[in-house]
Parts: sequence; structure tokens; C-alpha cells
Amino acid sequence: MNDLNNKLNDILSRVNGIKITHKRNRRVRVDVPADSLTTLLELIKGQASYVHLSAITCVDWIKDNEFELVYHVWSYEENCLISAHTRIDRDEAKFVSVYDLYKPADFFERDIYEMYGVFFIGSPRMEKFILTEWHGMPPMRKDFDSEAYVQETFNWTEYNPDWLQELTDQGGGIAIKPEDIRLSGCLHNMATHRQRDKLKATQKVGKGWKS
Amino acid sequence: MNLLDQFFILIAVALLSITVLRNFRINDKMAPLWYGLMVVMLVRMAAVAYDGATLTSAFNIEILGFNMHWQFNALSWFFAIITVVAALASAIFMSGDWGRQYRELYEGQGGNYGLLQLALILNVASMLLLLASGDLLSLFIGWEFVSWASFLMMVLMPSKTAKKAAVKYVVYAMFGAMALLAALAIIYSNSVSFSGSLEFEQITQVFAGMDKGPQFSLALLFFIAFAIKMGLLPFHLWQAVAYAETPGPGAAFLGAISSRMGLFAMIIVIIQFIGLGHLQGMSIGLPFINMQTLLAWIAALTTIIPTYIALQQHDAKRLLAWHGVGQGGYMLLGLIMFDSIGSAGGLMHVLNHASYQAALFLTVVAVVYRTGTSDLNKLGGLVTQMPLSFLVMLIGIIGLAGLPPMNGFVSKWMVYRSLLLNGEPLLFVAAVLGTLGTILSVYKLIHNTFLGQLRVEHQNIREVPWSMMVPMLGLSAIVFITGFMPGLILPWIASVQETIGLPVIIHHLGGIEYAKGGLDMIWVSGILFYGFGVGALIFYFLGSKAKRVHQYDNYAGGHFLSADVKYHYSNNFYPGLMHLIGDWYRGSFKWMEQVIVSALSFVSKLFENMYRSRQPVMLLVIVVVVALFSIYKNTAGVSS
Amino acid sequence: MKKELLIKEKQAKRTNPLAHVFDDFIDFCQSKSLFMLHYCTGCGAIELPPAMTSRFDMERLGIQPMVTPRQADILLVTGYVSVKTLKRVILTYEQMQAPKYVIGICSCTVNGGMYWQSYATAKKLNDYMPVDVYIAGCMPRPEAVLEGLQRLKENIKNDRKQQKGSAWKEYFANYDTYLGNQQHLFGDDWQTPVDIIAEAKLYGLEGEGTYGKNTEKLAKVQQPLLPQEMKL
Amino acid sequence: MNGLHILSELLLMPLIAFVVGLMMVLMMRKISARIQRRIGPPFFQPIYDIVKLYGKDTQISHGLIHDIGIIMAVGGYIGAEILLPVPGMEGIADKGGIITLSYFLMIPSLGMALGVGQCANPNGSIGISRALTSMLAYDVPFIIVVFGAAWHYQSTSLVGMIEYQQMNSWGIVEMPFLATAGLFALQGMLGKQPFEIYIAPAEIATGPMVEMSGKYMGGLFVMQTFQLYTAGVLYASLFLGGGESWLSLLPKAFLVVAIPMSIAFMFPRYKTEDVIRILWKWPVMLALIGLAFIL
Repeated sequence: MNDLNNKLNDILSRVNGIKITHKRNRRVRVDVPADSLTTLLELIKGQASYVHLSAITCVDWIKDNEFELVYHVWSYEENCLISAHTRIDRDEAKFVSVYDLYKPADFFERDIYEMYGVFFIGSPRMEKFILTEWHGMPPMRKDFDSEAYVQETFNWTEYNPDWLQELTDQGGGIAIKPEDIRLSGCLHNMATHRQRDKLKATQKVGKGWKS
Repeated sequence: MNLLDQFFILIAVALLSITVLRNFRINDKMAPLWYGLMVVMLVRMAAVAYDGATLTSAFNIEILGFNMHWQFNALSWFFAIITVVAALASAIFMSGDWGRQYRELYEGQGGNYGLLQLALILNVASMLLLLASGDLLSLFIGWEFVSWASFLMMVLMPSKTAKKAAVKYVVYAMFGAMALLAALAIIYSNSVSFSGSLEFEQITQVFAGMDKGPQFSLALLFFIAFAIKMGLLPFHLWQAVAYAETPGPGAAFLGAISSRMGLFAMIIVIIQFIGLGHLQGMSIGLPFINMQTLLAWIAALTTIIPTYIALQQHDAKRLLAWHGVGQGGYMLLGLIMFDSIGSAGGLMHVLNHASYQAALFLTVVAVVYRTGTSDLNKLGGLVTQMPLSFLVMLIGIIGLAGLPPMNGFVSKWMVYRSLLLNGEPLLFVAAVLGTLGTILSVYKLIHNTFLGQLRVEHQNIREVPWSMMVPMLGLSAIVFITGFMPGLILPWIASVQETIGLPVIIHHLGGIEYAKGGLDMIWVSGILFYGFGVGALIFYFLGSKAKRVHQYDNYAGGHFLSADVKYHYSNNFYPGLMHLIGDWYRGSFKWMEQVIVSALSFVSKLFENMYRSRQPVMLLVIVVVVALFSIYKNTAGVSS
Repeated sequence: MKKELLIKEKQAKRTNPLAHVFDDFIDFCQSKSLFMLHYCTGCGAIELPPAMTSRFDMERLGIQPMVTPRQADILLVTGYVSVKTLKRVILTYEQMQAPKYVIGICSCTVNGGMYWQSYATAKKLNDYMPVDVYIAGCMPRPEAVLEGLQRLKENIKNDRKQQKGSAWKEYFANYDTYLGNQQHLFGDDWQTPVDIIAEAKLYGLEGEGTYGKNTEKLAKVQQPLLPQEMKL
Repeated sequence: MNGLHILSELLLMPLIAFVVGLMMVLMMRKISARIQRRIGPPFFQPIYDIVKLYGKDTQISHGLIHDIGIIMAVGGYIGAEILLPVPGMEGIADKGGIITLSYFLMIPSLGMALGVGQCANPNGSIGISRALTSMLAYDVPFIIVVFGAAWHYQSTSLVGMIEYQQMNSWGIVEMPFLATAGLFALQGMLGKQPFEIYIAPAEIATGPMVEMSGKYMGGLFVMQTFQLYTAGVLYASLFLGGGESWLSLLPKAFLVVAIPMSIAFMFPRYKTEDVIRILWKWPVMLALIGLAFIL
């Protein structure tokens, strides 16, 4: 096992600016700068049998103004998963596609493009994937205010049946009414509420957003 | 000069007129007229059909001591009227807009409209000559004429497959003709009393005086000759492709009647003159398999195998042509039973098949005329654009599938009834299997052409012009009327049966009389239409008005259908069945054919190489040796 | 104009008491025989099998599952409806033949339920189609489902008697409103292959709100799908 | 046989078939419910369904052939009912025979196939393709059975067959193998459980019925009543001695229909090719053995 790790470390250490963390026996986390990610992937695919790209995920670090892209690559021979983390600029939101290396990247990149608005240069189909009817801001971005969008777009059913009225008259009923939650924002996330208000003021939310 | 002579003169004049005028527009008007006149002449000869009289032509030829003469009896008349009516329908069909389109598309590329008209009249004339033959020699002459006339018609489509199929046909036909010639030679050499002509009666005489072995080979030769023309197993391979590739109405004509000439000859030779006794006398191997059962099984297999080949086709014309081959089996199956109901069914099926097959072929040609394709995977939804054609095809397929109330049901019913009476369960099942296969395949035909999704490119097409519609409607009227009142046809059949010496069917206007279960089509159709009437009453008087919707307003699991989605279910229409029986299509017959072809071409190459070899002296030596040997042999024979 | 006259004439004819008997009989049969199409969008669908099978046996109430909208009387929307699904639900609803009823099962169809703040889930089903009965709960027990269906049956039996417009007529009569809500969600080029206006005209179901500015918008973009007529 | 008699037969026979068929539908649903330990529908449920379907306010049609398909489907069965001999009404039935009748039974299928074809719904076409394939499957044993029966009774007329059986013994006693094979084929003919691939609700959305709304569906419900009645009475006439009176015919017919229903729910659904395989194997074998006994 150590042999393997050593070999892998050898390969990985050739990449500039890499930080390797062995989280568990078969889980390796590497942090690389954006420009050496493709080098890394090429290396581990070509020299260390990491042929399976399980997923590409994206995290929106809004405070750092960065997107974190995580490439999960699996080796069937070593039964080991490498998660390559890299950060790109949030305003720029462009990255190079790894479609040439891993064909399945097509779907993941399309998905990320749709949900976060990260454009992948060289990806074959940068177009709508699941949200075919969506024209607004990519909804997974942290600055997209889902509640505000919902308030703006949808109506609510008034639900006040007799039995509930009776209960309320007797002093019971619902402790926190849905309307209160809806109008005041998320209960459990009150802390970030103010910050979101600030963002709402700066960014136009909803239908007007075009990528 | 009796009516038959007048009829021949009419044919000759028509032939001459069409030959001379074929490249002029006037011929389009004249040609149907000639066929119309022929129908009139045949109607005037109706006495033949109803009374079983025989008309003998004054015209006869004597060549090399052989006398050839021509005559018309009920059998000839029955086939002749079908031929001429089919020709009339085809001629009307091709005389109008279809002919114009054919000229535009194919003239100058190998197609020739004038030649097509000529081919049709030549076919009709040669067939009538064949039908009128009074002895074996005139039968042979007619046989040859028919073969070459069909060939002429088949090559008029400028496509490679058409040419290839036509050549294949001619090879088969020549093989058949040789078999017939050989049979004639055997009869001639075995005739006890030769009186200057090869009369049909001599077959019976010769047969009676023969041993089992030669009897068998003689019967086999005749069978091969006729079976090839009819497309019976194992000679079924040539027909479908050749007919399907013939230009439109020509295909309808050929498909309707041409191959039945084989049946005609078979009726004369095998049914009438060889007869049941001899057939049953010829046992093959096991005692219970005799020539009759063998023929019956060939007929039954001919109904099944080509029908299921048809099921696989995705070209409308080929599908129909394969059914044409298959339906021939029913005719022989009925006739070979040698009883009144079966043979009547077999004979009637000739007429019925001709009527609906011509109607179906013409419909398909009409569809091709409008859409330019007969590929079943590229059509669909035409019912709204061509409703009358749909009606014709509907009537045709009900006839072809043999469902009441069309005429196909009557003849098939008779065949089934006869098989039931004769206690032939396996043949019965085989016949029904054929019918079921037919139902499957004709539904595919009508579904893929007229039902289902209408293609965008077909949205502006219209019904075909009346010059094409009239023959189609006329033929479908025949299909319906003879189904509703088979009694109109049955007197002819009875008279034919009398002529060829079979038991005669007891009939009435609605069908046939039989003690334990007869058929009365007037009642059957009446009940059916009563049922439809009640159904229509229920449908139209109960419930609210229905809203007509577009095809895209269709349940597709919530999916929005649009013009760019082709959702017509047409390709591989019966996947479940094909999963099971798909492996059974081994193409064994095709393989056999190819083996024979390769062997023949190998032998011919061998001889060719010998001729082309560098030492011609060798050839000379061989010839001299062979010649010397034969001279020696002959002189030795003489001297001893 | 002529059609309106015809309808009025038809209504005038209904003075015959026997005509009412006939209508009542049909209403009675309608309430006794309901074919339901369960559009299983969410988790609520899991409660339907117990309601149908031996434990609760819907069939004893005359309710049967059917699989296509053409045959069905009730559209059961069981669970959250995402915007994309809503399009299909609307198409399915329009393809059903009147009298048709919609039952929204689970809280999600009422107000989005636990997905209330999701950008992708439609919140109020009866903005987009008339809902007859809501069965709230997350998820409602089969007893509740059956209770709701019984309520619907009562409604059907009484609607015509009480001269109340059935909910499905609302969709024709107020088509403009419903269409407006749909357009708000799906954009102005929204259309289904089902021509509701033509249908309303044909069956005399037009009302005050059938036409409006939204239907005008629709008329501009609509590619009308006229039935293919047989032509000779 | 006078005109009045004929007229009454023409009117009454489909009517009786309809009423009896309704009861059979009810029985079918009740049996399935009881097998699944449910209560099942109320007594008048089949009528409610049909009245409701005919009472629909709106309905769609995809064109004339769609309408004609339903007319043919219902009408073909009405014709078939008239050709079925029942006690006291054998006059017209004698005009047809078992061959004619078995071909009559294909007309509704053809009609429905045409109607479904015009709907241009791929699910419908797939359903029809499967239905025709399974028709090919069950008709082979059925036709052998028909042949055997006709040969045994030396008649193709159903009236003659019933007479023979009432004078001698029932067909099921004399031809047990054929009778069993017939029952097998009946299962396929009614499209009951192992052989209901062409309906396949969850897969192709009830196949042929996919676009049928309102009175179109109602027509098919009416057709189903006829279908059950035909199956019951036909089988009873072929093997159970027909009926001297309605009192003896109806129990037989109900029994015949009840058997496939009771077996049906023990089976899953077979694939199309398996339908053909099983129907061409076991019932055909049984029928051929039966034939060998009587020939």
C-alpha cells in the first residue's frame, strides 16, 4: 500500500503547486492551481490508471469570490479516488474543458454550466441540459435568491379551514404561520439574511438575468 | 365464321392497331376500347360459360404433319374473361395521367410507354391464344408466347433489379418450356395411335399404357413446366421480384392473371386428363403419400412460405407480389381435392384473386404516383389525402385476407370446407396459417400506407385522377359484388367443372348448398351489415359529438409531438413474431438457387475456356474423336 | 351566433322533466364510475397502491385506474409539480375529455409543500388548472385519499342539480386567466397542441373569461393544428 | 320461419348478448377482486361505466376511420351474436357455420385495428401489432379445435353440432383433449392474463385503447361484453352441448368464462414471442393428440 502511495506521490509531486492530503487509505485530496489541473489529470490518467471520471462538482465560495471545481477520478486498479480541487475566479467563471481526456465530462460540464454558469472552453455542447425552461441566473449560485424568485413568480394558496380557525380561536393553532416564514425569509438561516439583502440590492435577480 | 373466329380477328386487329398507333396519343383512347370490345365479344360467347358448349375455331395450322387447332370451352372462357377484364382495368389506368407521368419519368431512360401498351396487348393476345389452345402443341406455342410477352413487359422499368428479375424469369421460363417440350416428346414417342396432332386425350392414353416410373417422370415434367409459371414451391423465387418491378398497371395485370396460366395448363393436363386415379396411383416411397397428397402439400406450403416472406417485405409492391405467389397455393389446394366444393373454391379463387390483386396493385401504383415511393417505411397517414384509394385498398385487403363479406372469403371458405370434408386437418391448419399470415401482412400494408402519421412532405397531395380511380373502383366493386352474391360466378364455375369432368357444385345466388353446413353469403353479408348498421346507430345516436383533432394532439406520455418527430410505427411491424420466427427465414431456397446458378456458370465457364484455349487443335481433336465414336456406335448399331 | 342560439334552444328544450331524469341518471353514473389517471409526480403516488388494492379497494367505489388521459375522468396529481412537469400536466389535463376532475394530493400541490422555496416547483396547482379537491398531507393516508374521492363524488352528483358550474367548465370559461398564469411561467410562446378555444366553441362552453389579452397573445404565436380533413 | 321471427331474433340476440355480457363483465371483475381479497365493484358497475362513457360531454376523434373502426368493432360482434345459436333462436344462426363465425370474430379486430391506425399513436400501433401477433398465436390451436369438432360432429353448422351433442353425449366427454386445448385458446382469445401483452397498461398505455375517449371507449366496453358472451356460448356450443333452454345454457357460458378469469391472476404477463411459443406448443400438442383420437 505504501508502495502505491509512494508511486502516486511521485507522480503527483511533479505537478506545480500541488498540495496532497491523504484523507483515508484510498481517498486522496489534492489541491492544485487552476492552470495545472489538466496536467494533473493527464498525468494520473496516463501514468497511474485513473481512467474513470466519476463526477465534476462545483462549490460556490461567494465570500472568496471563487468557484471551486472538484474532479473525482477513480482508478479501478488501485481502487483509489483522487479528488482534485481547484479554484477559479468567480467573476471570470471560465475554465478549460477536460472532455478530451474524459468523455463523460461532457455531461458534468454541461450541468455545471447550467447550474453555476461556469463556461467550459472546448466542451462540445455548452447548452441547456435539464432546465430547458430556465432563463434566469444559474440557480445554484449563492447569490441567486430562490425565495425572492419564488415570491416574485408564484402565488400562494390561502389555507384557513374551519377546523383550524376553531383551534386558533381556542388559543391553539399553528405556532409559526407559513406566511410569516415566507415573508420574513428562512428561519434557520437568519444570520445570513442581512447579507442576502445586501446582495439583492446589488444584483438583479430573476428573469432579467442573462448569461 | 363463328364467334371464336371473330374474337381472334378482333384480337389481331387490336394488336395491329396498337402496334401501329402505339406512339400516338390516340392510342390512349383506343386501347381501352379494344379491351372493352373483347369483353363484349366474350359476353356474346356467354353460352360457352353457362352451357359448357365448345367453340372450335375454323383456323388451324398444319406443320410437319402436326395439326394445331384452337377452341374455346368453359374453362378457357372463364380464364379469358378474367384476363380481358384485368387488361381493361390496366389499360384504362395507364391511359390517363399515369401514362403521362411514366413518359416524363422514364422515357429516354429505358422506359417506353408505347412499348408498354404493346406489351399489354401482346400479353393479352398470347394468353388468349394459350387459353384457346385445342391440343398440346398449340398449348406449347401459346406457352412460349406468354413467356416472352411477360418478359417484354418486365423489362420496361429502367432499373437494374427489374432487368435482373426479368432475365431470371426468362431463364426459369425457358427451363419450364424445356420441361414441357420434353413431356410432349415423351407423349409423342409413347403414343399408341398418332393421328396427326398431339391431342390432350393422348395424355390419358399414354398414362394408361405406362409403368409407374415413366408415369412419375412424365407427371413431374408437366408439373415443373406449370409450377414454374405459377410460382409454386420450389419455383417461387422468380415471381415476386419480377412482378413487383414491372411498371405500375403492368404489375397489376401480371399479378392478377399472368401466373394463373400455369394453373390453367395444370387444370387441363393434371386435373382433367391425368386425373385423380392416376395421381393417387402414383405412390412415392410410403404407400400413403401419393401424387395427390404431394401436390396438396406443395400447394399448402406455397400458401405458407411466400405469405410469410411477404410479411417480411417493406416494399408494398413486393409484399403484394409475394401474396400473389402464396394465393396460388389455395387455388391448387382446392382443385387437388377433386371434389365439388374444393375445386369450385380453387377455380373461384382465380377470379377473386385477380380482382382484388389488381385492385390492390393499382392502389399501390396510385400511391406511388402521388408520393413517388412504395417503401412502406416512408409512407403513412394518407387516408385523409386519398380516401377513395384507401377504400379500394380496404376492400382489397379484406378480400385478400379472406374475411367476410368480400369474395376472397367465399373461395377460401370453400377450400376450407372441402379440406374439412376430406378430413385433412394438417392441410387445413396450413391453409389457415396462410390466411392468418395474410391478415398480419395486409394490415401492415394498409397501416403503413394509409394510417398512422402523415408525413410533412405528403401534406399537400391529393386523390389520384379519375382515369386511375375508375378502374380501381370498378375492381373493388367486383370484389364486393362477387362476395355478396357469389351465385353470379358460380354457374360459370359449375360449367367449368362439368367441362373438366369434376363433380359439379350445387349453387344458388347466395352461395352453395350443402346438407351439413352450406354458405349463404347474402345472409352472411346481410347479418354483418345489419351488425354494422346497429353499431352505427349506437355510435351516432348515443353520446355527444366528437371533436376532430389533429394527429399531433395525441397522447405520448405528456410529450409534445411535432412535425420533426417521426413517430409512425412502421419499421419491423411485428417484432415479437420476428423474434420467434425470424430465425426460420434461412433463405434455403435462395441458397439452393444460388448453388445451381454457380454450378451452371462454372460449367459454362469451363466450356468457354475450352473454346478460348490456346490450342484450337485440341478442340478439333476432341470433335473428331467424338464424331468418330458416334459414327462407330451408329454403324455398329446398324450392323448388329 | 348560430351556435349560441342552438345552445339556448337546447336549454329551452330541457324544460321536459324527463330530460332532467336522463341528465340526473348520467350524473349519477358519472359519480359512480370514475376512471382516474394518476400523474405520479412525487412521493404521494406511493399511497395509491394501498388505496387501490385489497386493504382499501377503490373499485368498490367504482374507481379504477386508467393509463391515458383520453379514458380518464380524474387527474390525480400526486406530489410536487416542477415547472417542467407542469407543462406535461397541463397537456395531459387538456387531453382529458370533459367532465374531468383534478385532485391535488399532498401539500406540495397546495403550496409547494416542503419545496416551497424551490425555484423549480410550481406552488399553486389551481393557478394553472381548476382543481376540484385538494387532499393535503405529507403524504395523506389512503383513508384521506378515499375521503377526498368520496367528496368529489358528492360534488359530481350535486353539481348539475345545484346549477353550480363544475370546475372543469371554469377552465373553458376562464381560459384567459389560466392561460395567463401558464404564460407567466413558460413564456409567451407557450401553447399546447390542444386548441381549447376551438373546443370551447364547439361544445358551447365559452364564458366571459374565455377570451382576453392572453389569448390574443396566444393567437399571435399559435400554430393552429387543424384536423386533417378528408378531401376528394 | 316468418319475418317477425327473424326480426325478433335480429333484435333480441344482440340485446341478450349485451345483458348477459354485462353480467359476465361483473363476474369477471368480481372474481378478480375476490382472488385479490377485495370486495370488488357494485352490481351495476358495468352499466355505470358504459353510461358514463357514453355520457361524456366532450370527446375526440382522429377522423372518419377512427369512427368506423368502432362501428366495425361493435357491429362485427353484433353480427357474430346473431350467428350464435341459442335456445329458441336458431333460425338465423343456421345460415352461418363455425368457419363463418370464426372469421366473423376477426372483423372486430380488423375494425379496431383500422380505427387505432388512424389515431396515429405509436402505442396504439404497437398494441395492434401485438394483438394481431397473438391472434396468430391463439388461432392455430383454435382452428385445430374447430376442425376436430366439425369433423367429429360431421357438420360445420353449430346448430347441427348442438343437436348431435344433445342426442349423444357432450363434446367434452368425447373429445377431452380438444376441449382442453380449446380452453387454452380461449384464454388467449379473451386476452386474459398471461396473454395480455397487447394491452400492457403500464408499458404501452393500454395499446389499442390509448386514444379512445368517451363513446369510443364505451363502444369498446360494449364490445367486451359481446366478446365474453361469444366466448362463453361458443365454447358451450362446441363442447358442452349447447343449451336446451336458457337455464342450462347460461350457467355453462358463465362457467366457461369464469375459468380463464380464475386462472388469469396466477400469471405474470408473457412477452409476445413467448405468447406464440406457449400457444403453439401446449394447446397445439393437446389438440393434435385429440385429433388423433377422433380421426
